[in-house]
Amino acid sequence: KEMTVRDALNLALEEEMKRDEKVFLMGEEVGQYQGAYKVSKGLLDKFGPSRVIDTPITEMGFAGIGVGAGLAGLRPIIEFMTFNFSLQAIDHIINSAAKAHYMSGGDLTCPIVFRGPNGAASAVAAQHSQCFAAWFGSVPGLKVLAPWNAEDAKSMMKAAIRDNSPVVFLENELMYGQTFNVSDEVLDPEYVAPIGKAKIEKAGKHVTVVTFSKMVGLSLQAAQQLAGEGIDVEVINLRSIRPLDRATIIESVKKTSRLVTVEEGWPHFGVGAEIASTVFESEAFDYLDAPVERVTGADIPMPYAFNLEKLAVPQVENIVRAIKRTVYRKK
Amino acid sequence: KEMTVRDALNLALEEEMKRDEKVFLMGEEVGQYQGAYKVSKGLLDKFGPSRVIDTPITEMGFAGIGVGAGLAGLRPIIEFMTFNFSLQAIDHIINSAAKAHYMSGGDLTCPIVFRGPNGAASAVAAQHSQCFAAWFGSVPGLKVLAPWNAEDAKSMMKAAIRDNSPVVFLENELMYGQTFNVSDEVLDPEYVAPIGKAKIEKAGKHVTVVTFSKMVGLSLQAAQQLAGEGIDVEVINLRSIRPLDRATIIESVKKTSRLVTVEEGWPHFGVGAEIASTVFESEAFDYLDAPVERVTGADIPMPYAFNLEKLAVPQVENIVRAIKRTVYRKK
Amino acid sequence: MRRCATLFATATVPLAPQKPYLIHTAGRDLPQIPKEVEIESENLKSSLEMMLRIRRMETLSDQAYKMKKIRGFCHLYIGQEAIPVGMESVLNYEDSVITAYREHGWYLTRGGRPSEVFGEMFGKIGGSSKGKGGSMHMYLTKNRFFGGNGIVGAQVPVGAGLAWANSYINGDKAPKAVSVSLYGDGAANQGQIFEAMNMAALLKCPAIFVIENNQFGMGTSKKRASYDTEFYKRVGFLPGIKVDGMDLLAVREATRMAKDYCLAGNGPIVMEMDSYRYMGHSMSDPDSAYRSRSDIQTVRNERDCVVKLKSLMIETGFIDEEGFKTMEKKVRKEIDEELAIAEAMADPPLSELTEDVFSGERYPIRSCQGTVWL
Amino acid sequence: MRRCATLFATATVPLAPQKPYLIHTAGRDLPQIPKEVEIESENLKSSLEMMLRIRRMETLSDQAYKMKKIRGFCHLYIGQEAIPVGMESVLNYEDSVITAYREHGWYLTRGGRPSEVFGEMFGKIGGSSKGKGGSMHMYLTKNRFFGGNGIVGAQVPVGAGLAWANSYINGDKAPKAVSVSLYGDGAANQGQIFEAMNMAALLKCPAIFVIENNQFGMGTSKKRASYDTEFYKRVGFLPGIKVDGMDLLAVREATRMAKDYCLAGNGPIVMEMDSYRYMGHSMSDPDSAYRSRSDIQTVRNERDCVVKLKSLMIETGFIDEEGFKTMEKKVRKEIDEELAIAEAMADPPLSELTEDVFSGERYPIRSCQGTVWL
Ligand SMILES: Cc1ncc(C[n+]2csc(CCOP(=O)(O)OP(=O)(O)O)c2C)c(N)n1
Ligand SMILES: Cc1ncc(C[n+]2csc(CCOP(=O)(O)OP(=O)(O)O)c2C)c(N)n1
Ligand SMILES: [Mg+2]
Ligand SMILES: [Mg+2]
Repeated sequence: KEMTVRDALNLALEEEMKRDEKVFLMGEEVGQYQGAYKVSKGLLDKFGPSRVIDTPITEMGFAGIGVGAGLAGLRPIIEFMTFNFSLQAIDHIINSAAKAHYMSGGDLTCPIVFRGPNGAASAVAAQHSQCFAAWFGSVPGLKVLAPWNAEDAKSMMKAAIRDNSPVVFLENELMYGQTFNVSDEVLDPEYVAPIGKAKIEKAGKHVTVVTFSKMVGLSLQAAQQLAGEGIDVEVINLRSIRPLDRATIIESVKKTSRLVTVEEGWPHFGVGAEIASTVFESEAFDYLDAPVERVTGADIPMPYAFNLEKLAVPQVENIVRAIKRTVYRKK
Repeated sequence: KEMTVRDALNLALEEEMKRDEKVFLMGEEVGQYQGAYKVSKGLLDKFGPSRVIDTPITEMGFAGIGVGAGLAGLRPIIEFMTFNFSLQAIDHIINSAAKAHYMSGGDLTCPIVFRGPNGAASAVAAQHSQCFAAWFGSVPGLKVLAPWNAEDAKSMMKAAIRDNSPVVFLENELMYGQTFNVSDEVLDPEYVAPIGKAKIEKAGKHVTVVTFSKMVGLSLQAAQQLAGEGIDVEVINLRSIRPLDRATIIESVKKTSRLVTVEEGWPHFGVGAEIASTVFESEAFDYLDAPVERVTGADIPMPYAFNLEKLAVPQVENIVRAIKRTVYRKK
Repeated sequence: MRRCATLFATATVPLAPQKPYLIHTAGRDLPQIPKEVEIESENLKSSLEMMLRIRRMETLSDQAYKMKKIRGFCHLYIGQEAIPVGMESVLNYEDSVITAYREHGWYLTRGGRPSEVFGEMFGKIGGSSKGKGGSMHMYLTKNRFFGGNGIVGAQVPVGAGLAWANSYINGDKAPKAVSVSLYGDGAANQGQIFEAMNMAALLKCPAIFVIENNQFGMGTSKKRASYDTEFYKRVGFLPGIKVDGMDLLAVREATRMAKDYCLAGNGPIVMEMDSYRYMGHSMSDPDSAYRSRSDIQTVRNERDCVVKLKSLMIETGFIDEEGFKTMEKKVRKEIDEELAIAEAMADPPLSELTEDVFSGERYPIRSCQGTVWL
Repeated sequence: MRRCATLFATATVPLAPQKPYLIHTAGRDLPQIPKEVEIESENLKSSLEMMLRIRRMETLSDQAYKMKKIRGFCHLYIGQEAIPVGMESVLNYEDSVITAYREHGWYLTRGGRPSEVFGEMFGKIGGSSKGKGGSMHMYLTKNRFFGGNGIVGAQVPVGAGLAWANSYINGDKAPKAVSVSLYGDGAANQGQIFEAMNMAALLKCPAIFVIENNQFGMGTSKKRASYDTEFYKRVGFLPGIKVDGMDLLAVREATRMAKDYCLAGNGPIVMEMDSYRYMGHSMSDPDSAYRSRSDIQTVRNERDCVVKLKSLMIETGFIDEEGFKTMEKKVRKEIDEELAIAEAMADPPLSELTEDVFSGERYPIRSCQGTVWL
């Protein structure tokens, strides 16, 4: 069935709210306004104002309230209008939620999902375009998921809601409106994606591309383009930033002997750095036939002007070039 | 001259406050209490309450006030009692300070220093032991410094205060009381460390260790221990996490052909990941004779119990073992 | 009732705004707001013209957005023009101003040009931030305008810091200038605003905290976001005044009072501007989920700041219908020209990509091209 | 003056705390606090015993710290015992409690054992958090005690969330239980507390926000940190009551009032406990930079909660000097035994290093040993 990522998320929310009365959604404009990006459309009508809660613009406050509700046994879903605003609430994500189970010797548990669009949207400039995958990915006690297509969105959102740990769920605004086919298996209300497993979106022999979120699509485009030139690219959709599916990556690199990572976020201390290091530390190191290439966002705050913005986030062309460098350079 | 890191920082603050009336210090307990860790001891008496300002416990508020004062042309130094509490203020560090110059096309400038102890102290558990080097290090527009000894502390603090960009200055509580020799050159009130330059604390032939802050000391101990076994370790003190002195690292690895990174923070998306990736992307890749080893904090929230805590932060022994693995394993 | 002075350039009129002032003294002696005020023809004319200028500029921005010349967010100020224009009649460029993303009007009153506003939104090098900031990020620090912030509420502590810089520089003496921090009724619930106010009070900063209460934060009415909607007195320990924010004179005189209060070294004060936003929150806001067309029309008919000032000026003989039409035409022409200037501006050169990361320095910067550095 | 009842197990006494109640109604009908209250011998005895227990435990913690058996931070509660004990006379384990790092006393009143407190601070597996949390991190969720937070102020929104869970579960009906969130006079300036209160008011959560005003946040007196120190009414839109926090009965009856108010579905209420901290902020606090020994001694002499309750009980004949001595001895013995239990506890096994990262699941975990995974 054809479905937008937005509708897939909406359906996942609806199914899980139906399934478990403890699940509720809280955030700015999620109810009466139907969501700033309409992800929660219709849910207020279906579940009423005590389960779809419009908040004031007080991220720190409502993130903390969510954590409290989670500790009390509910299953809150906290929407950040965008993850940029999670910066005001990040202490609760890290210090109140992620560390709680450990520092209480297992007594506190906080099943909570923090979700919303992450990373660069279009033309929203420096303060509204940050990718938080690596930041949250570094924190023990958190699970960090980043869906790409509609199947990911639906099945991973459901997994996140059912999980007993705090989950950061990084959506992408530019993907909301994109349509994908969703299989019957994933449409089944009981289908839930496994957390911590990457997905090989396209198998290939010559080079492994590891990526996540919107960049999966661009990487597939690059792969398609290169197929014409006889380069067979394997594209791995990470899905889970934490836990990271090291095994799938390592196996793939052992097969292809080449690695390109692709992400939208800033380069330093990013997702690509960790993937590359993981491979270097593994037995795949000995299989590598070329230096790893990291394709990342440019190391600048996001500019507004169209021509500059295009240079600040990876384009298909950037991925193609990096792959070519990797493939043609023999070690 | 012998001097503790604490006194070196104190002296740097005093000298710069004398030199420039626009410099002021603001934070919790910095004045009347003489600083939670006594770094600002005596400054209230010397400069009075409008330049050494005790704040309420409102990190977000006073970080924002600091940014405003900086934009207005003053040179604020904002102390976080520890950097853990910067999580409440991090939006101002990133969105109000770091991105300001860029998003205003160069119109806004904010010379401000955010400083305080970072990372693990002793027995303060999960919420008080986080290392923020990689997080801040990922943000364009910030400079991120991490001194190790008294010379670093004095000369880098002065550099930070004189810099025209927002600087995050990561101290280490466990280093405050340690005594080091400080050269006459560095004692000179006009001496200022260059920002963005790493320092080779010990030259060596067999393996490069790249590290920063407290771990420099442990790495030097490891180096000394290994010297007895004929392994000649080069220890690089990064000093600056951003900008990162890639050239010094790459040169060193080309010389030694082996790399171990050492940091206290969590492993994933950490400083070591970036160092390793940098080397892999460089011409030093072809010189590497063994896989890179990353020594990091364990991937858990910090436990309190002494026996567990010791396993959660790198010990000299961990560094020694990693170096040995690197040296003995031929590619 | 009004003592008219048709033939003279000044007049004295009662200060009796449609929405009367409400005052919370917090136990302080506040300067009095006069019952009548002197007005001056040229001065009101230029205020009226500035309000028209802002409105026209925002109207053209709306059109340009629909023509896809402007991208991303774009928050228009139509309806609220009396706030910047009224306040600026009392402020000068020694005083600092900081606001949120709804800042185009302030950029003009602080001395910027409409072409720079358009240019910025078009992403052109001649824009106020060289096209790198867009609609939410306009600044003019030479006239102490600090923007321009996309993070709701964050500008308020920063504004308190601007105020602190004023008292810092003047030491114990009374400060020479104030700092104005504007924020919305939605923003008013951000805890950091409370933090900033407490600190500003302790430090006795000359800070004027201005709530632009336009009744909605995006789609959320003030009642749904704030348990206590009496913003001017909600932070009980600070004096506050509620002002008819659609009445230029009311805004002007309240600002005079607030500025006097601050300059006397009394510390911060709160102003709540009772106002209304005519347009959607941003360009993508359907605007129908939370209010009706007729709600907006009622305010336009009964409270509009341009209509109100125009009527006053006609009553006092400062202007007549024809004079107003001429003024409107002049403003239209001016803004059309400014728009044309902006449209002719060049894109930022690609070298701008890596400029302005640090001030006055360059380090190698990694690009999206794999391992390539710039 | 007191109607004594030496021979009976109950008595009725005037409720006239040394520091009279101050009430901010915020325009609400608050339940009355009675002018006299019935007290009951066994009940007060167990309250007195609990206060002694907390004090003794904290005193031994002080000693243990100095003997380096406890590491890191350690915030003692001596002086403030009437707050948990008085409140718990009214609360039950359906009600939630959350506080900051000064939580040892609450761990006991919520049903935990002193040996678990000691054990935690000694870093032992038998500690309340298996030794993994230390002094600041004790929890007992089975009795709805949520700790135990090292981040000043952060527990307050979390506490509001606990309150929300109470109303969520009971739907529109009156909630069955309250949530108590405690924080200090220093914490009171954190903006997120204001945010939580606004939201709790909008959501009508049964939240009791309790400021433990012990006059200092670390070395900063309340006047230096808060422009407005009348905490009970500072958030004007919430009703509040200022309570003599060193008077068990005063705390108890005020808590009863607050709980009744919340359970009637009225939403949140604020309590300010006027109290005093006898010890340094934490163990490393020299404590002389901001107050004198005699300041402390004066409070000890004039306001001490143990002395006060003991006097009342002697006056009413509930106890005599000898009975008090016996009680003290019993408590000493009990705590000594608990300490011994804790000292005999084992270190956590090394396998605990990687337990409890996720709940009920394990993933490979990277250790400090280079590339090694656990
Ligand atoms: C911290 C933060 N949260 C949420 C947003 C998204 N957002 C942008 S404007 C806005 C509404 C603000 O309303 P108000 O303060 O009343 O100002 P107005 O737009 O009415 O001028 C929201 C929710 C944001 N930019 N920053
Ligand atoms: C966000 C944050 N900032 C600073 C600190 C350091 N700190 C710990 S306790 C404390 C004082 C708190 O005082 P108060 O709220 O009055 O509680 P009390 O200690 O008196 O019980 C400070 C500043 C912290 N733990 N968290
Ligand atoms: Mg508004
Ligand atoms: Mg206190």
